[in-house]
Amino acid sequence: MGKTMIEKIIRRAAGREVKVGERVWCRMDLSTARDFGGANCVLQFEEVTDKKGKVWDPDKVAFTFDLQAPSHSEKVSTNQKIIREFAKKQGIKKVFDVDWGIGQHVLLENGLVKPGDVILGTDSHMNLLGAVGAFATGVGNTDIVASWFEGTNWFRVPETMKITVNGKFAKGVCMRDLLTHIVGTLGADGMFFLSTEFYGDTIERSSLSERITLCSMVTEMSGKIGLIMPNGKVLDWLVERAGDEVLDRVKTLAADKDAVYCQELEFNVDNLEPMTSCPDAPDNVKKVREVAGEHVDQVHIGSCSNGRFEDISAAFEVLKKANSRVAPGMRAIITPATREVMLQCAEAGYIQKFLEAGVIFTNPTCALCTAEHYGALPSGDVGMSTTNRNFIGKVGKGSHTYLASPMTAMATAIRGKITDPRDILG
Amino acid sequence: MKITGKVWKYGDDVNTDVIFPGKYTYTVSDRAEMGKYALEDLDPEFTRNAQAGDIIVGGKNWGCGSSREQAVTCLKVRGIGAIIAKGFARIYYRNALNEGLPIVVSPEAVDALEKGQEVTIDFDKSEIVTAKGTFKFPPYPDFVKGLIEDGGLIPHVKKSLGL
Amino acid sequence: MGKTFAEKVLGKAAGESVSAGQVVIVEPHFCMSHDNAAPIWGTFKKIGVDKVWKPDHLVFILDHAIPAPTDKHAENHKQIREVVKEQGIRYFYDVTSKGGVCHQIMCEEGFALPGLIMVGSDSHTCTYGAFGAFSTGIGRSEMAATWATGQIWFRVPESMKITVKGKFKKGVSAKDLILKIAGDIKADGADYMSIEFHGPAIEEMSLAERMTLCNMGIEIGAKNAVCPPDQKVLDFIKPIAKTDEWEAMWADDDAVYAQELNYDLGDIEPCVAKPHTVDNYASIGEVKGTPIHQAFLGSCTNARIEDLRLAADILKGKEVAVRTIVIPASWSVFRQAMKEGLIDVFLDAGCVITNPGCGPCMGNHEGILAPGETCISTANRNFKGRMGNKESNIYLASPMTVAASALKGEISDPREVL
Amino acid sequence: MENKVLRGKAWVFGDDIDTDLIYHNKYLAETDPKKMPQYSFEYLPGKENFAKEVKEGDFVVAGTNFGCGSSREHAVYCLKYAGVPVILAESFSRIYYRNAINNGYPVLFVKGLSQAIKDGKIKDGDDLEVDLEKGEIRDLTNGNSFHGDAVADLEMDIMKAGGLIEYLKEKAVSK
Repeated sequence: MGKTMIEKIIRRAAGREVKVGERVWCRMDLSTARDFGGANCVLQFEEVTDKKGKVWDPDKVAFTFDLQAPSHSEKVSTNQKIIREFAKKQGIKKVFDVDWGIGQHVLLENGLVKPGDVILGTDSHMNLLGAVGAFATGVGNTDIVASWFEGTNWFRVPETMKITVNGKFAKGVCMRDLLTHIVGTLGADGMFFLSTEFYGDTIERSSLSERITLCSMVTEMSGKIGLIMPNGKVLDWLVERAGDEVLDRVKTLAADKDAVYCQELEFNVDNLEPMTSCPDAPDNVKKVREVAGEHVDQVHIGSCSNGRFEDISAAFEVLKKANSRVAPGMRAIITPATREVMLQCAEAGYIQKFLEAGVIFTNPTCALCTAEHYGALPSGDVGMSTTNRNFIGKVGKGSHTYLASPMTAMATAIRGKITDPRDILG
Repeated sequence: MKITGKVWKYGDDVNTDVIFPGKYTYTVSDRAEMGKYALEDLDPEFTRNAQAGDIIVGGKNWGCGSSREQAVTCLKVRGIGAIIAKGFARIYYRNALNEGLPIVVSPEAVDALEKGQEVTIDFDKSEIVTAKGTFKFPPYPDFVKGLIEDGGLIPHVKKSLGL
Repeated sequence: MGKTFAEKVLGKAAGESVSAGQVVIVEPHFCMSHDNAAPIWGTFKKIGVDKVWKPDHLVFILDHAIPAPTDKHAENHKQIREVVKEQGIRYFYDVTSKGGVCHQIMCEEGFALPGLIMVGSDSHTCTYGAFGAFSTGIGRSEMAATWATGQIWFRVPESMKITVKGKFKKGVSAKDLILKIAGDIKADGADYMSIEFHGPAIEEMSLAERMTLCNMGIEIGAKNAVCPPDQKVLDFIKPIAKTDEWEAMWADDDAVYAQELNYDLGDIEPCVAKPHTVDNYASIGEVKGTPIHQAFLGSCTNARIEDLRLAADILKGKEVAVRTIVIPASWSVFRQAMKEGLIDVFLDAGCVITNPGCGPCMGNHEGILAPGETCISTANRNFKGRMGNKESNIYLASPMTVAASALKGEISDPREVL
Repeated sequence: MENKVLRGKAWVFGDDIDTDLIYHNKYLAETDPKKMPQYSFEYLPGKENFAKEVKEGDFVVAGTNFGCGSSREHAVYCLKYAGVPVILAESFSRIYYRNAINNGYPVLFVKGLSQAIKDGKIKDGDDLEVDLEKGEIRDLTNGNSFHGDAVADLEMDIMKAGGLIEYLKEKAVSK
């Protein structure tokens, strides 16, 4: 009987054949923590090992700082310091301090992620690394600490769902809209504990940032991982960053033709429209048209879901076409995912243009997604953002948030009310 | 008016950041709550144990730094009776009068006082009574007297506007 | 007998000839408030007046924590937006790409003008003296009362005359001069006084340098600090002035001063203010090699394009050894820096460059220190706990010294890398 | 686990209760688990009183997908150290489930609970009796009863050891 991608990944990590439903101990390729959860990991590790413990392999442990970068509270500053000192003591060199950006993206850009890798991190959106065929998952501090002993941890081999997407996005419509549509269709637990593989010509044509968007939102359907086989330009990019081993990995990663799926779904995007997750849940999905005209106080473009250069470029196209500024009274904030993205934006001349139009550009970080950082909302305010969660109160008590694509967000910023980007793009 | 209280004594150039840390300036908006952080970065013992009626004794340039009025409010709501110092920073001086917190300049009294001692300030006679002797301080200018009599700037303004 | 600048400006406003020591009641022109406009509004309402005296005299600029990091900050901002709407406040700088640090905006947007009496609910309001304004910081209650009555009392201050001649040597800038003055006369050296900067070297200085000097007047206790409104100032303000009620005024040659100081820029060397007071002067030689954990280039004191250029010169093509936070003073400074390629220089060097605002200067936002950490900063205060934690240390220095130190991870002499 | 019958009051929640509602991201910088209970459910409308009023022994009762969202282990600690002895839910989200097990913190999977909550068959403040071993849950206030399944397989072994760290230590010793 054939194997799915996740079965093959776990087989490699376990060093033996595995079956769906089985609990399996796996070797970790990378065990990471952020300035959120990271200090908890360090303190717990030091406590249970009486400060004598050594992580199994300092080269396979990494820290990223993106919760508050730079920090604006003493507690986070202290937590960051705890991590820096631990890394020094343990000889962990992969510390991506406050100048780098969002963790998973920084790991990717630095060539630390290969297809087939098993990666842990204190971030529920670690699984966006499935965009390059890696099995990465968010865990709590105890799981991280456990993995630091011998470089292993356990997983239940999940069932796999297969989603095939065909067709071409119309102007003003993008991967984020598909994703929002899928979340609306399947619901908040629509991928409960599952691995999901994405196929079809829409996926094969898609860019890395589109794949990241798609895989990042698997978490919002309670999925374990969303996986896409690297191909074409994405594969070239990965090889450039992570080396030739990527090519060997890809050869052994593809699901078998007769792999068994627990569920198979098909989507066609030809007629898809801009979609939005309405307050206060990601699966409360409507067409942008249905809520067009609703007042919005603040627009935010960024986050691990939609903070890459292509996302910001898409927003820029809307601004350019509108040939306008953000609406009076509107706050519009763009937060690039990483320093590399920020430099790309600078080079392309986008930052200047956005600033001229009244948009604020912040340094790369998780921004309002973690609250306690840029863009908290006061009670009664309505926000629109390209982030991945709009749970009630997440970015401020008594506030509400719509989630949408960078194009819809920019169109809304320009008009001051929810706007279908096609109204501007024509 | 005459007040008597126990002394908390500090040195020169005590700034507003140690009287009321900047990190609380926008997260704490309730006046009563401000008292909880008074002198937090200068003297945690004060923060914990200061009692209503206590008197603060400082060196020169008390309250230098920021214009934050919370550095006065936090002491006022703790019931601090007065501050005696060798000198006050300008904005602090104004803020204290505006809040109706009595402040007195007397380098001699400051030198004569130690932590924990009792001190009496007689505003009518403009003198400070300590174990080491009695010291005169310059009376407030008339304008300032008016402010204090009205209980601070806001009541003073209300009165002058006939509200 | 001649009059000082303060006597002239306050006298004009009071409609009589005044001298130091007298109390006057005057109507101020622009009244600046930042994020604290909301609590001031709370106090204002208690007075029982419905309308502020002149909405066009109020200027609100959000800068202390923007975009809002917490819902408390967000609520605060929201209240201000509501006041702006209700009272018809015309000059409001929200969280948009027009804003920045309040004092920078006041100067670059044409509010800071010669001869105007200006107050701000922030101690560094004295910065506007660089443009010949009489400007000073006041507390929240006082600002509320001013909104209600349009009047404020001042004791006409004694004045201190600081005459400056000579030229800076390489690696030395206005920040070093003002730190030296603070070290000499101490934190209360100019208590209640009006500081006047005179002399050929002041005329030579850029407006940015004059702003650095006046900005730190408060750190030596001054009520205000002021430079002469010379042609440089007039050329700058004429196209942008927000009112035509200004008048270039300056002290008479025979004015009477409480104190006079003289400095030769050639004698100034790179220096720092050691923890935990601004007057804790040390020449760079005394502290060279002190390890640091963070470098901060920002604040209303030293984050203008001129400051960024000086730092970028040192950082170009190199990499910083510690986390280095760069916060331009305003979005227009940011944009200019971008045009000149400085943003790329900072990013390539490994700096974090954040959106303009006050940042970590007063422990509110981007770049708080952990216990035991040391920061070298271009800001204006190194008080214990100022940047977040009371077990941390802050050294104040010039942009060049901060940049040089960032490269080495320890306090360094900029002359050695220039 | 010792076989004991627990009694306490029910705090009842709906479906998809996410980690921001259980423990808001505002308090993520906290590193001491014992300080976390004070923030439990602060951002969940109608349950703001939980942190103040929860008594040791009270139960958290929820529908499907409890703990969806972030990976923060704080969301487990804040209930564990508040003295909630077990969480009863129709289902748990993946990371929350792991975090609970890793801390040796009992959870019961209760079929039909989501609908029962919607139908008012179990309400806030009801007196509950829970037999952890047998998975029997009785609502003493209205007489309704439910059945909950404990974890199985490796998860049970980890739970029995008292958590993942303890489990790994035992494993290391037995090696």
